[in-house]
Amino acid sequence: MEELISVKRVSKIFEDSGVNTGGSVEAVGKVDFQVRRGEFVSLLGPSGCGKSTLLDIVAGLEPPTSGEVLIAGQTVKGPHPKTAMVFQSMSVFPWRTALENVEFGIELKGMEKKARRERARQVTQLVGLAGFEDKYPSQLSGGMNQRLAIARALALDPEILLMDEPFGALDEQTRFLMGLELLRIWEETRKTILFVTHSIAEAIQLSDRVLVMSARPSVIREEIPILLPRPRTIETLTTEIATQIERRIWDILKVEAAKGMTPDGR
Amino acid sequence: MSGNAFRRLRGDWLVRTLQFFLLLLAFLLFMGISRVFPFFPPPYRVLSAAGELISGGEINQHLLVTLYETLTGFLIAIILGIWIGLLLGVSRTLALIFEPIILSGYAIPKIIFLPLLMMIFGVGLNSKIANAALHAVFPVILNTLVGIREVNGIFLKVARSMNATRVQTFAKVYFPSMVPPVFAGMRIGLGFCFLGSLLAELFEAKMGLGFLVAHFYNLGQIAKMLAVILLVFLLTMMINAGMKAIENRLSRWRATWKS
Amino acid sequence: MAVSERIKVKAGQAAALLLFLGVLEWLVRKRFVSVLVLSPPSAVAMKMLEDLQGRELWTSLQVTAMEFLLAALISFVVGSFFGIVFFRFRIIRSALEPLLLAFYSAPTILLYPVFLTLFGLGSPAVVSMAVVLGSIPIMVNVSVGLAGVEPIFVKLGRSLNAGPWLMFRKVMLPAATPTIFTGLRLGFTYALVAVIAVEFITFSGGLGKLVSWRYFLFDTEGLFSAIAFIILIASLMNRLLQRTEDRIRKRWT
Amino acid sequence: MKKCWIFLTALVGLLTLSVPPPASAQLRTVKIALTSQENMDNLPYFVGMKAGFFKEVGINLEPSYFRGGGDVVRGVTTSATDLAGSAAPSAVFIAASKGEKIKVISSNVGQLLIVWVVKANSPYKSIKDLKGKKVGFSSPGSVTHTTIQAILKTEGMEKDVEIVRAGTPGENWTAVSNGVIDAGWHVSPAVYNLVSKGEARILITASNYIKDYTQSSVAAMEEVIEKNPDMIRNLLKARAKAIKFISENPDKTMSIWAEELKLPIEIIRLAYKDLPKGVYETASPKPESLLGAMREAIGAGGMKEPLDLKKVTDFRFLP
Repeated sequence: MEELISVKRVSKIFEDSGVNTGGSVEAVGKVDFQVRRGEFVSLLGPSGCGKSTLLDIVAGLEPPTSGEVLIAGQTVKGPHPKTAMVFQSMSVFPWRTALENVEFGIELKGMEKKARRERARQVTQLVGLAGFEDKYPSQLSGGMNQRLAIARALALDPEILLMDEPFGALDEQTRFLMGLELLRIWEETRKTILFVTHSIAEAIQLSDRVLVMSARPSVIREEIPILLPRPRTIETLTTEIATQIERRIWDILKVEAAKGMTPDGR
Repeated sequence: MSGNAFRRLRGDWLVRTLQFFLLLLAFLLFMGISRVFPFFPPPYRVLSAAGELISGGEINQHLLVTLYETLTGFLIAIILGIWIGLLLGVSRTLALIFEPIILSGYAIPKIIFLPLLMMIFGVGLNSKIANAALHAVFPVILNTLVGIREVNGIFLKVARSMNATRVQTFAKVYFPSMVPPVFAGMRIGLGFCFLGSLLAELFEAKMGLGFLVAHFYNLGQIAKMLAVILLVFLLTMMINAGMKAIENRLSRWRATWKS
Repeated sequence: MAVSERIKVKAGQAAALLLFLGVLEWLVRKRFVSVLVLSPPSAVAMKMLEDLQGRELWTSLQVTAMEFLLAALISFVVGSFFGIVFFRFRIIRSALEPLLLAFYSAPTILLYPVFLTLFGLGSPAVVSMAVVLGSIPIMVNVSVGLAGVEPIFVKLGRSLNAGPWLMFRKVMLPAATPTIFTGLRLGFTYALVAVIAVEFITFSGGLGKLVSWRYFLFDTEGLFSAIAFIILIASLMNRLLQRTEDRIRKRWT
Repeated sequence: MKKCWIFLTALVGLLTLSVPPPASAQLRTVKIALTSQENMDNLPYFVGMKAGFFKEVGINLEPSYFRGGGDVVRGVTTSATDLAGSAAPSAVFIAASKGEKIKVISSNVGQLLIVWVVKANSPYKSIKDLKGKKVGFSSPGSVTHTTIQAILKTEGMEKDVEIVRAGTPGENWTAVSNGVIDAGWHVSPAVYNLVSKGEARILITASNYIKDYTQSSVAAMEEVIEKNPDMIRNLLKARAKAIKFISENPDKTMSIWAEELKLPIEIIRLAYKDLPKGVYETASPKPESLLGAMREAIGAGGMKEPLDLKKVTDFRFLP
């Protein structure tokens, strides 16, 4: 499987031109990692460790201060056509119906209306929202709206899905079910997924490999393969090996999370 | 009927009866005043005068003149207001400098500019239109500004992550989310437009509802004067209700979004 | 905002004002606009100085100030009274609110002949109309402020079994102060606008009358000078109220 | 900022064009500013229009009525009308003192006929009873304003009486009847209506105090005079004919007047009988009456020092 994303010595320093703090904030230290095609990799780290910034850099929304990101061998200058992003907070447009929201991306690309509608209907079914096409986001639950955000990304038929804590705002149970749903979609569509989260359980449940990140300025502390059989079910996730992996990740994160507790650390 | 539905119904019923009694009280108060002040006609004379004015058609051309002034002023206020609002929304420095000035616009009695407008635009209709536009432009500017600032940052990030062009970003993200606040500004603006043209007519005019109020007062026909004032109040309520209905329809998604 | 930015804003505003006045001066000097329509700012400035020394401005200012203070006081009393009544008796509020809001958006100034007859020409009519317009925002904000007090505070008060009067003075009032003060700011601002507007329409004395009087006397410079003074006074009062409100809000929230 | 100025000037242009003036076929439309309709000063124009004298000289006269002498002059200076038919000389001089190029081109009513009335049943028997009371006039700088101040000065009462701007005669009477003011100015013929119905009583007659006074004049902007001298000459000629018609055919005049003001004929007959001989003039006002008007205008605070009469009058077009 050839390398699809490779991040080379990327770092990010925010020249804080704001008046209050002054001085610069080093969000991302030196980060190197690769993601192969079809792989599900997650970036796990304490809150405020710059993992979202790193994802923005990979997505081309933020320029790195040093180092570079290659997608399919090309250096990333801006949002790359082969990638699509899913955000944490409610990012679906409230004034558009579910179907219109899914169409947003391909509408921008200028796809002809009939084909666009057909594609959107297909993807809406894929994420399990058949029958809700004409509802407004305000009439759907948080989980369903996140499915819409995923469908909107999938409609672009990207090779890579960059997901920034998409289920962060959901409760524990819904989050687990959405995780299973995402895995089903992932197996069906064979996309490459780079998934940012601060929940150890979620990282283990979903990914092939977990990149554990340090506190700010973040570096990759350790790369932990999740050698659990697929498809992941309650049983596979409660085996002895799973809890061992969890304990190992927790040992690393315990130190990092503590750093984030001091008052100035955001 | 569930508990609170019943309570709500009982509440409404009570409110309705209270409103009825208050109206009756007002009616009696009006009768009392008309006894104390011979100058004041009793309410039923005012209502019959109103009926006469409408059926006789005496009020029609004046109504048309005021509506013409209000709507033209409204059009100018919208164009100017949204344009300035966008200008301030886009450039932070302009906003920092001019927003406080516009905010203090609310505290200044704008009628004092009427003589200036009459000197520039003459004593004809144009000075009334200008006065209407001057009164209405402030809410339009401020609400447009609010509209731009309220656009959710995440939506812009989504658009950017999908390589939306500037035009696409404006048409598909800025515009839809600005419609409700800008329209609210227009509704308030229209009310001010109406006020602006009436005040200008009150001061110096040949035609219009404001002129009619002053004219009937001059002729001592107080019943007709109060009738015109009553019709103006009803007209304002109708305009406001109409605009509110359109506004709710326009932001149908917003109403559900908030609940 | 940091101090440096605030100075920059002030400088920007001063520059914008000077530019505007400069353009006006240029327009009039170059005969693009007749001197009878737009007096050059320099002439207006001189007239303003002359007014400051003269008696006419000060007597007018005295009349307007007296009318405004009276209207503000009565609006405060009337507004707070009805505000509390609205809060205590929810029925009355829902019955009267539609009427009040309609009254608020409608051109109440049109009723000036009615007020002229009931209260006579001059200050009584001006003050009464200003009270009508000034008391409504106070009424609404007092009732909204009291209703909006955090339930936790109310529970806390009740848990310390405070009597209704103590509860009102020690818990409800302090908690509702920011909203109530907004009501006062709006009420006083609209009262001042009403005072000057009614003076202008009914020619009954004060700064408003000064403007319309000078218009009729073809005294263009005097007209602009009166307008300038009104703008100064109104925006000064508005900024003062705004600053106090911001300080209250900062301490409260 | 530059873009904003271009936009604004274009906008103002658009606005002024939005109300085009109506054009009539062969007759030249002349918009004339007159004082409030019920004022006797306007009679020559009613007669001229109804009897067709203006049409004879190719003028389609279009009157617009203003509330006071001052407003009439402003109607001319803001070029909303072509000239003023019944303008208060004091207002003309005040405007001229502020730089307006407006000139008196003929007298209209050479004598002072305004009066102040009180409610018939009111306790006031003479002007002295008005101490501490409120007296109405039309608008600042007008005849009523300057005259009432002169009268109060001769009676030494200018400190004890509050003079109040109350607009047209109708407005003044409404204000008197609802107690807003105690005495209001009025003028023939409408005043006879109130007096004959026993509602009002005349308390002050201005002509008892001020002899030489041009109550209203014909005035126009210098620019308008230079551009169309024939129109001015024809208008004054037609006006002179109307004045001759007024004195020679009383019955027709009275019927025109009654129909125009919708007042009963008996009231109009009373008013017509009471009109002094030669009250309407097409002549240059007597210099001392113009100077009188100027003196009152200064007294009313409308202007600082007197103007040279030659600069504010132009009698070249009198027939």
